[in-house]
Amino acid sequence: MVPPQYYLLLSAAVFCIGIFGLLTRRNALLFLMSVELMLNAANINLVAFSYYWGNVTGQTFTLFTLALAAAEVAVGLGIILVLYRNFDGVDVTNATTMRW
Amino acid sequence: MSDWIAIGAMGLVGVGLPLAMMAVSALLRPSVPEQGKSATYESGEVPTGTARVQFNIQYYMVALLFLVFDIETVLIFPWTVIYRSALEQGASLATVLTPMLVFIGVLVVGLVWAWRNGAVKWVKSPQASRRKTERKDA
Amino acid sequence: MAGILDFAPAIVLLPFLSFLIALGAGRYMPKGGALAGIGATAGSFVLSIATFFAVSGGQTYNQTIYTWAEGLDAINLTFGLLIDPLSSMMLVIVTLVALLVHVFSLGYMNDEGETGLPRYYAGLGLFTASMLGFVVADNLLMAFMFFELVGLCSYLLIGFHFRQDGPPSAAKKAFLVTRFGDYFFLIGVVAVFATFGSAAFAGPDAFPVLAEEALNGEHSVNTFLGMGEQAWFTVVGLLVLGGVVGKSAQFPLHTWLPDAMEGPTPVSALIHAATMVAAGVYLVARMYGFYVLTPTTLAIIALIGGFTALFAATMGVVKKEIKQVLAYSTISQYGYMMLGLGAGGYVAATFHLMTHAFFKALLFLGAGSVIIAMHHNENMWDMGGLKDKMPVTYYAFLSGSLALAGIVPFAGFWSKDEVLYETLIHGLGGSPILLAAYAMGLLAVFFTGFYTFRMVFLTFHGEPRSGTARDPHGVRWNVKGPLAVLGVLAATTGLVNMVPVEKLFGIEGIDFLHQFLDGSFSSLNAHHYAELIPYSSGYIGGEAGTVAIGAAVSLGFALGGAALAHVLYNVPEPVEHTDKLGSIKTVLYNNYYQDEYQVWIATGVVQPISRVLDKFDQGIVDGVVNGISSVSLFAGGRVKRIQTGVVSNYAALLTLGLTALLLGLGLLGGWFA
Amino acid sequence: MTPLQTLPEWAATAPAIVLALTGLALLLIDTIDPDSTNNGLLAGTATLGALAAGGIAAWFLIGGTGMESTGGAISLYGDALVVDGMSLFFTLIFTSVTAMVTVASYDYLADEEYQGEFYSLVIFAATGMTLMGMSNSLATVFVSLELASLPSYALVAFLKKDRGSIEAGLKYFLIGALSSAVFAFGISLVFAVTGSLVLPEVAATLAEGTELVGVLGLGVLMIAGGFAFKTASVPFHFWAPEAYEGAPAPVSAFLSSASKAAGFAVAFRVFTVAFPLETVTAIGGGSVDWSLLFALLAVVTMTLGNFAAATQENVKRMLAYSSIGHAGYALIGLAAITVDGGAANGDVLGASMAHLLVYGFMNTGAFLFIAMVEKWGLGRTFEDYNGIASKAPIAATAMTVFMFSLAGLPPFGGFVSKYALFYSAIESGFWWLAAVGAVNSALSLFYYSRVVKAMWIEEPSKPLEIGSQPVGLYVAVIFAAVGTVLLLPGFQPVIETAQTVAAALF
Repeated sequence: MVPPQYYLLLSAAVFCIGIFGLLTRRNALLFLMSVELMLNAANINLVAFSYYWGNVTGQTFTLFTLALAAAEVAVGLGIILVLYRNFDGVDVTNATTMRW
Repeated sequence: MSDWIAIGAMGLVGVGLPLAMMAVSALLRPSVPEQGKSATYESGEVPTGTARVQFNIQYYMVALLFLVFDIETVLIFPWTVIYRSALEQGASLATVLTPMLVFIGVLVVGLVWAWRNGAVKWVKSPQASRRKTERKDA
Repeated sequence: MAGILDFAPAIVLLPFLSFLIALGAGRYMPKGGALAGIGATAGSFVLSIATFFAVSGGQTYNQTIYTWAEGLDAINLTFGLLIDPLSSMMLVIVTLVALLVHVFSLGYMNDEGETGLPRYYAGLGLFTASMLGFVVADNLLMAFMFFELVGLCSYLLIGFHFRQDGPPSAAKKAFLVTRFGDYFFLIGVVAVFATFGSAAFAGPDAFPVLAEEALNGEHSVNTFLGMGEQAWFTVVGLLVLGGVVGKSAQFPLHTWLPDAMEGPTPVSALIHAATMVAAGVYLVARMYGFYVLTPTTLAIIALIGGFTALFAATMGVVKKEIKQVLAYSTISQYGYMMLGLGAGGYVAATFHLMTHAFFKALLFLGAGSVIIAMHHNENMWDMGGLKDKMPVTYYAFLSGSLALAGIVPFAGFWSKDEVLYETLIHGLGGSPILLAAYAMGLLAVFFTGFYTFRMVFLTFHGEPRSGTARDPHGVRWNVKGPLAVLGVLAATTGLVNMVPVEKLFGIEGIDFLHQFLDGSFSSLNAHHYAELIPYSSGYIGGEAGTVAIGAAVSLGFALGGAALAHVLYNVPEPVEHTDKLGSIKTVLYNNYYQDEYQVWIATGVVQPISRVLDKFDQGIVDGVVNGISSVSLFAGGRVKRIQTGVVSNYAALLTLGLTALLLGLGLLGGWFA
Repeated sequence: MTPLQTLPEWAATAPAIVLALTGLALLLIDTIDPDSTNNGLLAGTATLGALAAGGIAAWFLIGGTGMESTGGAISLYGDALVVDGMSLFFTLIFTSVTAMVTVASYDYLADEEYQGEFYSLVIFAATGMTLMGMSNSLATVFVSLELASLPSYALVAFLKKDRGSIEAGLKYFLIGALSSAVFAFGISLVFAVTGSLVLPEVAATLAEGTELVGVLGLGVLMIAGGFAFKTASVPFHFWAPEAYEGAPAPVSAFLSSASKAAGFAVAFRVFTVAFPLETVTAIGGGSVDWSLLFALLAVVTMTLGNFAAATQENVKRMLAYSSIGHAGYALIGLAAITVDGGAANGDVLGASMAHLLVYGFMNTGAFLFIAMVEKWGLGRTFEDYNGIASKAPIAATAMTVFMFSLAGLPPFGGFVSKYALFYSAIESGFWWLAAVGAVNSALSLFYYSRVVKAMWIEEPSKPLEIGSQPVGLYVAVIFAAVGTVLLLPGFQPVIETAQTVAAALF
């Protein structure tokens, strides 16, 4: 059996990749994808430790996070769409009319 | 080991079924070749030119709807897993069924709303209708 | 149990309601809101009467209505009602006078075609409500707040004719001078809270009771400045007394009162008889249980009272305007009340407060009637001979004058005599200060008799000395009615407390007021105060003898003054005799240069100090404040730069912040072990 | 109150159910006739639903549902939800804010499309907030938090043709997505350590100790981050100024009052129930001192919010920063909890809850006043507010009440609630927190009074033209003002209720 620490390391790595992605990409879609990576890092943990602890709580919760991630993407895509229309592109650093 | 046999069988069926269907249709269909038919199907879009065209916005809407409803079905999964055993352990049918009915009911309300608001109504884009008239004229 | 006392809050709220009505809807109503005011005060009056009888029947009421600031440890700031004999008596006086003043105003203001009536009646309503709130206050802080409201209303009403020159400056003066006293009062309130943790007048943690226990060593309280309890209580008492001296126009803060005559005459009546000026004396009576513990304070009160009584009376002698005479008489009469309180005559002072309320209201309303008749000319030298033209006013005014001068059997005689009698016996008991105060009070009786009858003779007797006096303006029922009511009261209220008669003839049980004030809360009744009085009594020829001598002497002085006035002024063509006074005349005309020296103090002493303080304020305090504000704004300008508007930067900063927190808390919490 | 006890247990969630049904009903109304919008019907339905839910919550609260007197908290669905005094108290906050916002939106949205969607989104978000208050499991916490967030993203970006609204929506969404990912990861870490998501079970497992203090600590920190996003606290506050400034003003009101309160509701419960301070500060050789964390965040948040607000030129953005500042005040409720605090813990938490209630009224009112000014088309800067009082004295008076109440001046509700908060912080020994709060309050008076000065004292630079008198907005603003004022005399029962229900958590 794979020791649980390894799962933690894996998920942490995935999480960090996600953070790296959203810090370096200016494209809104890539931003969203990075967030998905981070959420999936959480899912890895949940599923792995669900197995470790011998209950299905984590697995069930994973389904919820998946569903919510999808819903989030749905809303996000809608916002990105209007962003594209109003700011002629999906570069998140374009929208800076409000600051300070 | 028997698990692996099951998985292998499923893989075989998965590959075999489409192959079989394609084979059957190739054998049965009449062959009348023409230019339009040989073109690559691209969801009604013009398949030629650069890939960076602006797609019709309505694909987006359908995709969003699909995404949401597709994922919601995932939530039905845990329910199906426990459905039988719950009944066997003496839970009444209403107790087991009601939550899912409520869940589906909420989804239906959303779907009906989306439908009525034209989210799934395919409006011809100007480009598409232009093409159609062009074709008619030709 | 819903007794009549549960309706007591309505007594205060009704005039407040009339204030709101007059303010909001007065201009749409006939008579400019007067009817609402009359209705409200009449309602309050009826309730007060009911309350009075309920209290006579032994009921009392002491309840917290609303706690507006929950205390940290034990101090709660509350509004509450305390109905005991003293406050119920005062309620009746205030509501009655307020009602009559409202009615009289119909004649004085409405019939004379004044403008701004809604403002006037709103002011009267709020004034009445504030005073009633003050009267029923169950703690010192609430009393202070209503005390201030009373001051504010007097400012508004004295300055009613704000387009003329005099009234606004008189209003300002009244406000500032009384405020000056109130500063001390405010410090006193804080001191009471700091000392006792409570400012209730009655109930389990009443501060007079706590003070008494502290002096008996049963209880410890906080004292400050390293003083003993006795000394500290004296300081606290004197601080509160500051407010009293200001409001009740006692020397040296009396200067605002004569100027306040610039206000409409009914307002003067209200201020002098029942509300503002009475508030000061009432406050002393209210917390008498505290004052009575400190002999020094009592002596100071007595001395201030006696001196003010004499001092103001002498100034009243030379005035030309009828309202000015009355103004100085008010100061003088309140001096008597203070004298009574200082001399341990709690009942006597309260008695005088009551009788004075009636006869002074009467005199002012009478003066108002005369002023209407004279087309708003107030100079007595232009009057004369009005006796036959306006008999109702004359007889009512005469009744009031007899009471003021203290001629038996009018109200003033009984009460003033009792004040002097209490002073005398306690003075004879071994207190030279009280004897001095008694002498001054006695001398003032003579002057009172003189200036009162000088006023009466100049106004009503002799030949008319001007065209308007020959053909005065008539007055209507709404002027005569209140005069008649008050005239009867001025003649008869003295009968409720005929102590001399009791003492001389041994008729028990006719000192009704004594009995009345002896009811209710054991810590608030006259009996309790009498036990605590730090004086002993001495007599000349036994108790009855002293009573007889005292009464005879004071009556004699009063009659003497009256007789002198008769000789000098009750002639067909009176002339000014003031020249005979020589240089004293100038001093008196200038009111002993009181205003001048106060102005000098203000400009010569206070202003330089203020200037230094202002420098300090502008330079150092403001400098620090401005410095802080510009540093804040600068910092704010920097801080907001974090918000770059670029969402990627936000994500980066967010991650950085989270990492920093992780490192910080992790190192502290040993997460990385 | 016997009738309450005769209801089935699931009826305790009635406020949430009513809100959810209202949302569905709004969708159905829109479904029946998608082409025409009957603004009055939609706004009326939404308001009625919110009021009904609030009424039920109030009825339960008075009846003692889920409190000591009737047998303690009602937990439902395998402990996933719990109905107790605190959840009902917060429901009351959410529903009253929602009602005010929907009434005001009647006018604000009069010329907009997609009104049915707007109201149903608002109501669904309110449902999510109500569920947040009831959540007793990290799973339900996450789901309900997202249920509240997702509609909010859409609402902020509601004005599809307005660049400000879109930009606001984008930033809110991106930071929100990031935060919810962080939050989910935090939950997964806590699950890794304890093997449970139900809050009391988490606490029970932690009480037995664990080796993985670091993992737990990181998890707790990340969960705190998720709440910090919802409450607009540092360092997850970056979305707030832009989102509040760009969003339609009623939505700003909704987010800055109700959404913030919801974040606090769930944070209060999660941290006190799942991670009791006495357990997590002494666990397997390490300590997860979240009280210190929140103290730090409270100080930084209130300081940053107030300092940045002081230099704003745009009234709406100033209010946005002030909203961050108020999040800092409310954080004191968590920061001042101590291991051996006893009753003081309940007091300070309750004071924070009471402050959130008062804040719900005054802040909603302030944003709705801005909605009214936007409706009049007067502009957004302080100069644009010059002389408004001469044209609209009633509204300006209400705004004055809000400003002074937000600044914490007597005699308004904001004064007592702030006072109670600082006082209970001192009682818990955190006098320095109270001192920082007091200094910040003093600074806040500067920028709040600027609004008042502009409205009443300054002369307008150009002639003011005020077109319509929007009835709905007026009703909402005046209601909020009356609420703000009445909460001063009515504060006693509020604070008592809040402190009682808060004490039940410990």
